[in-house]
Amino acid sequence: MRDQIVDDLQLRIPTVPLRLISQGAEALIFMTNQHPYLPAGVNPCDVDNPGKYIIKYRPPKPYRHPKLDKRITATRTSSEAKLLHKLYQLGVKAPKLIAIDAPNGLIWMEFLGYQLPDMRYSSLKNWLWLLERESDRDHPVALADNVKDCCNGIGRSIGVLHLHGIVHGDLTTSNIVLTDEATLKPSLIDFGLSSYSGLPEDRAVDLYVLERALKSTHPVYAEKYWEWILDGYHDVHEEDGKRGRKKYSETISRFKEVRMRGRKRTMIG
Amino acid sequence: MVDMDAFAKPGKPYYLALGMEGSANKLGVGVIKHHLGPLDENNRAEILANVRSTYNAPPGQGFLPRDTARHHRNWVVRLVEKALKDSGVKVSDLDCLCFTQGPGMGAPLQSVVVAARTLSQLWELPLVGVNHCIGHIEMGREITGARNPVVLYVSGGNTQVIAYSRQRYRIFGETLDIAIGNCLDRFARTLHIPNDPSPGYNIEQLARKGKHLVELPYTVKGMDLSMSGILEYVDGLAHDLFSGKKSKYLYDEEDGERITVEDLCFSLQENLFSMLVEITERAMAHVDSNQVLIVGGVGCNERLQEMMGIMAGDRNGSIYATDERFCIDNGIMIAHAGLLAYRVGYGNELEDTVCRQKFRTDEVYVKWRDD
Amino acid sequence: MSTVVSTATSSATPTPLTHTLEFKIPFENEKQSIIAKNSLSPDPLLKPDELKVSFSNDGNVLKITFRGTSDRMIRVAANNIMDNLKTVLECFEVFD
Amino acid sequence: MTYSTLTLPQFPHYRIFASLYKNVKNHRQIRDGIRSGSISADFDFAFLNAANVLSLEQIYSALFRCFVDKANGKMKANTIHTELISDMSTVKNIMEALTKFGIPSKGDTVDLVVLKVLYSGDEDDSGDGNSFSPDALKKISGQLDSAIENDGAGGCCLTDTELESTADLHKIRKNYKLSDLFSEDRDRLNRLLIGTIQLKGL
Repeated sequence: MRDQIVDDLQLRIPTVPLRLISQGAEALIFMTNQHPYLPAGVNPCDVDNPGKYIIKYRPPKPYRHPKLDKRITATRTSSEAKLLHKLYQLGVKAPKLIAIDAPNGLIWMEFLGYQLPDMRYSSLKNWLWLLERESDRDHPVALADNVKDCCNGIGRSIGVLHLHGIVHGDLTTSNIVLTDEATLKPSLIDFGLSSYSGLPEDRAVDLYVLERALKSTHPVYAEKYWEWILDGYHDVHEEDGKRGRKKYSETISRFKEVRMRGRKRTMIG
Repeated sequence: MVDMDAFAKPGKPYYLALGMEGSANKLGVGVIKHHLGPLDENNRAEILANVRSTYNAPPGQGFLPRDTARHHRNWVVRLVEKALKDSGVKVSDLDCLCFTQGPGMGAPLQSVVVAARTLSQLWELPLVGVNHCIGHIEMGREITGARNPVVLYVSGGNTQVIAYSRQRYRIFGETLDIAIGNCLDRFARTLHIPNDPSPGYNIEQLARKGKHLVELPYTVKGMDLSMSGILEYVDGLAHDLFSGKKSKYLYDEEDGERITVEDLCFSLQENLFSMLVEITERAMAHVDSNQVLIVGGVGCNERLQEMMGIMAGDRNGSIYATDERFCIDNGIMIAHAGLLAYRVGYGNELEDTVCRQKFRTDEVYVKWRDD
Repeated sequence: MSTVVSTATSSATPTPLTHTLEFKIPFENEKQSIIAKNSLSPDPLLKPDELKVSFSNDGNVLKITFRGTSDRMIRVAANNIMDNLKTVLECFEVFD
Repeated sequence: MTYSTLTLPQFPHYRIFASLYKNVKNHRQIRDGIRSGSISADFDFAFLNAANVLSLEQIYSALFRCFVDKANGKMKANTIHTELISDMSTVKNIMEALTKFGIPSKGDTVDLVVLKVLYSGDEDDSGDGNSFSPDALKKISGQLDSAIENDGAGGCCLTDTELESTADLHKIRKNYKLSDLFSEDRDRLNRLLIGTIQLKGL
């Protein structure tokens, strides 16, 4: 069936070479070297990796009524695209929007990331795993300053999102990528479950989900990583002044509550 | 491997358990038989009796705890008698007596546990308190042969997406407000359609005749969902329809025909079930499973089964569902899950048999599975 | 079955559980009386500060004492026990 | 060369004639002619006020949007050229889009980007005979050169360098309603415009 979906999409955009890189419940993620509207030789401005683009495709769901299906696909696709643009406006590092075909559930965006020394993709997960393999008691490279800075940066990104009333909805170490080998600047990706929310509960759950993901995916150093992420999260709220400080304390006290409840989504990550 | 026979009676090649269920408006009693050794396709549980009595409130009303408890008290002893007779089992041959400890409505739960306590002392049998949701899940697995499915549990009081991991049935998604069955029941009340055989069944029949899809709110939040806003909205549409309003939204935007009650039932089902299938699929992707098991009263709905089947098919997987004997609350599932627990050493002292209205699925340590 | 209702009137008594009700329920034998006690007694009360119920066996007689802040409190609890008692008796009738 | 042809990888059957006419003097006449319908029917182009155009990428982005909407049956205007002008704009109302992003009414001289959508040979589903061929391009270019008065300079090739000289950042800020988001950084500004164009009406 998955092949059928890929074939259908390929038929819709026959001139675009597609490479499937992941499949979730709702969308398929493809990589392509073909920009949707710029001919070869014309590079888009201000993207990290010209010549590499991501296509996110929400295929039709045949189980639901076609009318409902169209409505859901179009609204989800356009709200995700809008969010990507909003993040660009806000200066939050995230994949830049290139194009959208809402009725057909397609978003083109910038590809972020690079290849790690072990040939894997530079998701935070893969990078930390690599460092954790190389760590030993005398040289815990997974706890080096560059990891600390990176975690701070992640915390700051999440903080900026929250300060602007946006929750990511699915924070895991796979949904955070390093965008640059030299600076290790992190970026959040996959905003498919993101939403606007002013509720401390939603922000707290956002944090909680990431903490769980860290603990299950990186059990040895999770505590340190999490401490550094929270530091960055705290700093960016602090810099926002009184409003930020208030928001921070609301979120954190709710976060502690959510942690106590600790009953849900225990397998995330 | 879990030793499923550490507590077997010497020389007896099988187990027998009687189960009693009364957490909502159905009272059920069942008798089940397990043979020694782990259950598998060559060693299936045997259903020896499965009897039920349903309390139906008058049209336009929901069942109240007090009335339901009275119904259960009136019938519980007679139903136990009937189940024993059907099964041909002698009381002295039973190994344990299982009862629903929760979750559910307090008064009905308590009305049944009193009978269970008395009988366990009379017959000198150990009591096993069973989580109602676990009962559904284990019975569903046994009947369908699904090994490790993502479970959608949909009933009058519950809406949960559950998957097994490390000795617990964990809740991945659930309703943030009302349960799906409750939502359908309450809409049936708005429409004043009969509660017999069940409000949900009657909505399903009406929905088959609907042809216009009316736009309703669609409220999925990750793996959770919310239904109270949808109910409020569709209730409002129904009231406007009955009061003869001529507003534009009461006419189909394509053919201009007036919306009917059937259309509302159809639209409500399509909308709610799409949400359920969506969160189930998300959980399946999350735990990397391609089996889905639907349990609970709403699981009988054929449209829901059909939609879930299409989704599972698209994931190269399969759907497992049971018929009304098992998806609607029953005593046999309590007997079955209770017996599994009994076989690995679970049992409740009398003072430990208090019912718990909010007994969560993930509180139970599932000792009888080792995967 | 015999019932004794007494209402304390002394305002000097510090206990707020001013109302009491006592059931004495005779069964066919002591075993039944004990079973009934064990079946009825585990369930906790909604407002333990305002109502206390105690069970005791004396031969084939089960004694249930209610002490509460009002006769209404006692009535609700007593009704509930009576309802459950019917189930217990029916079990004896059919299966003992 | 006085014009270029644009192609979009995903829509290979379209060829777009593109040219930039600077210092146009008779823009009012052309505008009025189109509005009153007194100009011949085959004078069918998308005229854009070059002041609002920052880059080729912006134009490509609007073309993509236009072709996607056409393929989905979601075009709002009657002709593809009007749709294209509307897709360059931020406004819903088509008349308003034409006023702000089409041929301006003010100014002694204006710079105009001229686009015409052609169809490669056998894919011509327009029914209006706008098939692509080298001859057709020459004919179109000649048609424009004779209709547009700019001291005989004619059209020039549409490039980012040329557009840099004709773009008016103040107009862009105003017409794209950027206010606080506005940036002097052309790359950033460009992405803001592209996002706006892609998300218009969603």
